[in-house]
Amino acid sequence: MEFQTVVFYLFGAIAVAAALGVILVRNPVHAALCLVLVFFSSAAIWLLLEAEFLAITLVLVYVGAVMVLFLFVVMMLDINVDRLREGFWSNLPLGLLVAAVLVVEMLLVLTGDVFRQASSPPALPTDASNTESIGRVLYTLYSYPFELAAMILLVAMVAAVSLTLRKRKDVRYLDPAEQVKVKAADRLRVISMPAEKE
Amino acid sequence: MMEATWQTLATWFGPTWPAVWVLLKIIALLIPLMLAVAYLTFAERKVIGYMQVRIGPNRVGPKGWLQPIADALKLLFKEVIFPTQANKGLYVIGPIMALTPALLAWVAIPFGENTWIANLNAGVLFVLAVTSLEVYGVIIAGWASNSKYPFLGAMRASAQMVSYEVAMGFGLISVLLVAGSLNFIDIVHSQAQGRFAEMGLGFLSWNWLPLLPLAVVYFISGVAETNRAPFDVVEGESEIVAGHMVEYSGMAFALFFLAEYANMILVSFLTSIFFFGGWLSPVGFLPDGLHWLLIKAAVFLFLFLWFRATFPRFRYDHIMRLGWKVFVPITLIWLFVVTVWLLSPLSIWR
Amino acid sequence: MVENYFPVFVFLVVALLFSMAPLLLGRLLGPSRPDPEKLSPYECGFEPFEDARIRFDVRYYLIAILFILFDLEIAFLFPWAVVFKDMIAEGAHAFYVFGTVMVFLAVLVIGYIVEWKNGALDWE
Amino acid sequence: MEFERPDFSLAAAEIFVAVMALVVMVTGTFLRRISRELGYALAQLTVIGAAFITVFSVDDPTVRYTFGTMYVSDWLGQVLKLFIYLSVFASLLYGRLYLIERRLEKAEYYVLMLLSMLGAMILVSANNLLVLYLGLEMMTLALYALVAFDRDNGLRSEAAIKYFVLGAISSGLLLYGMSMIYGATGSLDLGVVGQAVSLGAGDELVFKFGLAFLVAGIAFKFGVVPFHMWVADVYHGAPTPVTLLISSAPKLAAFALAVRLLVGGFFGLAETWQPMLMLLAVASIVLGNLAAIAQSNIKRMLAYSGISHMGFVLLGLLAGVTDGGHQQVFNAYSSALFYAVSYALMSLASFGMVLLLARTGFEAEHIDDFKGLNRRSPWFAAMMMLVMFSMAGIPFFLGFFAKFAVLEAVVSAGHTWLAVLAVIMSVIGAYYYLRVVKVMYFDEPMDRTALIASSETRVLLSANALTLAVAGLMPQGLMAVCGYAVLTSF
Repeated sequence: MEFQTVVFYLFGAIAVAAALGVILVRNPVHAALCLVLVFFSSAAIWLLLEAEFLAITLVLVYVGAVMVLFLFVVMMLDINVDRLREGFWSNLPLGLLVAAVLVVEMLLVLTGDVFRQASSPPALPTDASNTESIGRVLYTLYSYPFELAAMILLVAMVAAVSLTLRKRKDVRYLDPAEQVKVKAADRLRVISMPAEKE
Repeated sequence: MMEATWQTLATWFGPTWPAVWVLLKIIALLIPLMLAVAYLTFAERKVIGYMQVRIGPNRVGPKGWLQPIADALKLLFKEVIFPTQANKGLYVIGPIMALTPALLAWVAIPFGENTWIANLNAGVLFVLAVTSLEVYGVIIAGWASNSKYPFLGAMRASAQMVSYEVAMGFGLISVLLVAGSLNFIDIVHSQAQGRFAEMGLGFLSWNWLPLLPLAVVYFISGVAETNRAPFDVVEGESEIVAGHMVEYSGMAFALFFLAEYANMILVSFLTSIFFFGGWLSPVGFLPDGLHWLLIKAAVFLFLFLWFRATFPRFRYDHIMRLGWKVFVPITLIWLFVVTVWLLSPLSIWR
Repeated sequence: MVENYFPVFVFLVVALLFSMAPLLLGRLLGPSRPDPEKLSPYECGFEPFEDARIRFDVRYYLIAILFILFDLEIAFLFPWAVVFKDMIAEGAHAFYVFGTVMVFLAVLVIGYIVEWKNGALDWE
Repeated sequence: MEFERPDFSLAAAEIFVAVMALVVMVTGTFLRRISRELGYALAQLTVIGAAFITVFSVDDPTVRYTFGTMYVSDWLGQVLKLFIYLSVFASLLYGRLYLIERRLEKAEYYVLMLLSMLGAMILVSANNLLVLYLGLEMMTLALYALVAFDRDNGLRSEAAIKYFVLGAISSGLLLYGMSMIYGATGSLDLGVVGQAVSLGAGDELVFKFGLAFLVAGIAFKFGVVPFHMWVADVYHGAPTPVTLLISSAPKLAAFALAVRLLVGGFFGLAETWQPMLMLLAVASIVLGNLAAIAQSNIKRMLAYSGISHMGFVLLGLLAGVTDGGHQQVFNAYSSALFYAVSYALMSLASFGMVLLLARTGFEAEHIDDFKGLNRRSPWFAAMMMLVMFSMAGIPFFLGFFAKFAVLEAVVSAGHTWLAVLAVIMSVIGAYYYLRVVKVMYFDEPMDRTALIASSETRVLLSANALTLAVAGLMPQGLMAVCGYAVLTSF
């Protein structure tokens, strides 16, 4: 077996195992960390597909940023895991049915012609940069979706601030800018008093 | 002679030779790196000692030179405590997650024109991604300890690291813009061009001059990223003792220590490469070479120590303010300036 | 291109081993004398009186969300930073690209300013 | 692919709305003292301005593309956009007092409103899988936030979470389907996909697999059975002005999504998606009508009735192709469009009535709250009666013609049994609409407070309800518009 194939199976196995971990592990923090592992090994698989920029961005954005938020949330919530699991058994038959249907469909499609013919993408030359290839189209041909992405980020920003920000009334907040601006004259007043005589 | 030796070795190992060769290179990187870390702790104590008119460690070995070795041995023979309430598995993974990315980032750093382990086209992106994993060590350690100080420390540290990553990222975009590449070697090359370089005054055509605000922001953000003084509220002794590392002892603690110092060295190297021409010689009549990179990095490492000896600790709200309200606007404005500069006929990066 | 990442893979393995080895060594060489006091959470000598996993200020979430947004923005700008110089040199729609990116940045800078004004970046 | 500079003027309405959203955001922050009135005024101005731009660009019925082929400007899009503007306009107007009374009127609310409208607009004129998805995300993200806008209210937060989680799953399904199709055709462009599908280029199995996911995603967005779990809870939990919006604009957007994907992209596989839609439609019409009977909360009742109405829209969509013949296409799709638009109008009026009755600390969301409305305000009781009659499909209101057109298309497509079933279920459904009329006219009022509403609200709401009756008397105008839209767009 080729070395790349070995690496593929290695990361593929890690990804699948970690994905199972996400749903099977009891502790939500462990589940979130399993998800980190899933992203990481998926990034490795993308790299094997020559998608260098996307793979590293996956790590940068999902592992480095999104999952940090996940962990923040999960770590700070005291989730009663057992209560979450109520109804697990009663929903299991339906869940298994849906899963079985999906597996059958997947098998049908994946064993079909398209995916059997598909070979791994042609190896790019050592100095090829797909960051550059992306850059050449993203801001011209794809400028419309690119700007839409900016607007969606804006929606997220507005939503996040309007839903989470609350001013606390009980804090005594010192504005550093104000503090810096203070001059000696604001704090100290030198007055001259006539000397008093007895 | 060398060639012949490699040839023989290659035939010995057969198809596994590439792996062995890479392994050799990695060892050639890791050993000096670990020594550098060890002696950086020594240098820190000495430098701060002298700055405070003390002598610093001078007992172990001649003039104290064996001090770091003694420290390492001591830590090795200390008990690794597992607190009863800790989450055992994650408690162990914490320090591993701190050190692994700190080491992994080094794989992409070039030390010279042809001296590198991996020459990645997206090297900058790779280093950025790997260093963004750094935060996991802190979070996992803080949470797994299941104790208040570590948890508080971890929350503070991660929010702080994450905030300064934004400023660093925006700063880097301008560097990439003028270099036109994500490859470290190309970035260094791009700094060897320009009017001053032709005049033999290479150091004036390095990025630090046109990107001065970014160089400053980048290095200071680097200090904040590594949670070093004066941004060390994470482990502020007087408040939360040692932050996420409170519960760790012995070798587990040593791993965090290694990671912190490896990161300091990494930040110094990156600053040298992005803004100070890497291994380029500052003046035309001296040859380029690895020594220049090392000298530049040493200067920045010295700055790290100097900061620690000089500045009082920042208050946490000031830290967040500096990151979000000072550095981000500076980098954004300079990004705009650089873009317009590039488009204008005055561009110096043609 | 993938072959460039072979050393990275090897290094990842080495770095993992290198991080685990000291822990193992420490476990082997160091003593192990557990004691309930020693193993209790550190709280400056006080008995820990409540669970360490407390709910935190919502500001930390907000910072994390803002970080995601800005990180994404940075990721979107990387390809631009790489090709922009070449595009100027080739004259290939450089001004269109400039406009596209500036609109993108403007939208987010407006978001950033509004957040600033609303106090989302204050740490009280 | 060669890049050429896009023609921005075709997307003028979108650009205008985007800029205005930013303006509302900035003025809301910097002019905080007057930001509320200003936000409201600017938001309404934006909607009206966008409507003007859209109206003035419809004189040319040819289909035009810009941004490569990512943006399509056609009559179908323009008609849907106009009704989306109307929904947002009504939501802003009817809901104003409600928001002020609950201290929810903030500049962010209007920003999110406009951004969700922008998302719907982008979705409606998308001709590219990627743009379709981005528009959908923009619209729904803003809606999630709007549902949770009253953030200290547990009911609202719960509804928002349900909406968000299920919405995210459906987006995931949709995206999965899209990626399959992209994998099979190598293109995101709907035109290219459509060609590949009808020529049979690419593996049919992959197409069908992707299609199944697309249909599931679309069904989620429509909220049809069995993907309806969120509908009642979200309608119930959301602040009523937001419910009003969710029940109208996103349904029109979902219609656009269905038409662009299924008709634009997968026309060649119509035989495959018809049975899927049939299943969904039958289940929705049956379950929606039966479940609505059991509700005592009028928002929930309207939610279930909405599910059954969406079933009718799907009936119209599936009646297009019979035995490979395309003769039915225009009738069927224009009837579906007509139904979607009529439903939006009825939904606006019905939730408008709920808003009219609500006041500080009182949601008026129970059917009992309508008791004796006739004594309190005979005029609005009459208006509500019109709305309920129209929803029930009583001749000769708008709702009747909508149902009639769809059923006609279904019958001529040869699915007589479907039409019979739909009629039976409609008759059963009429029961719960008429129950509302009954409590208004024959029950004693529980409280006798006078209705508080601004004069604009009274006028627009009355006009809205009267339209349902008048348009019912002469539905040809609206029908012609819908027919023309479908005719020129394909």
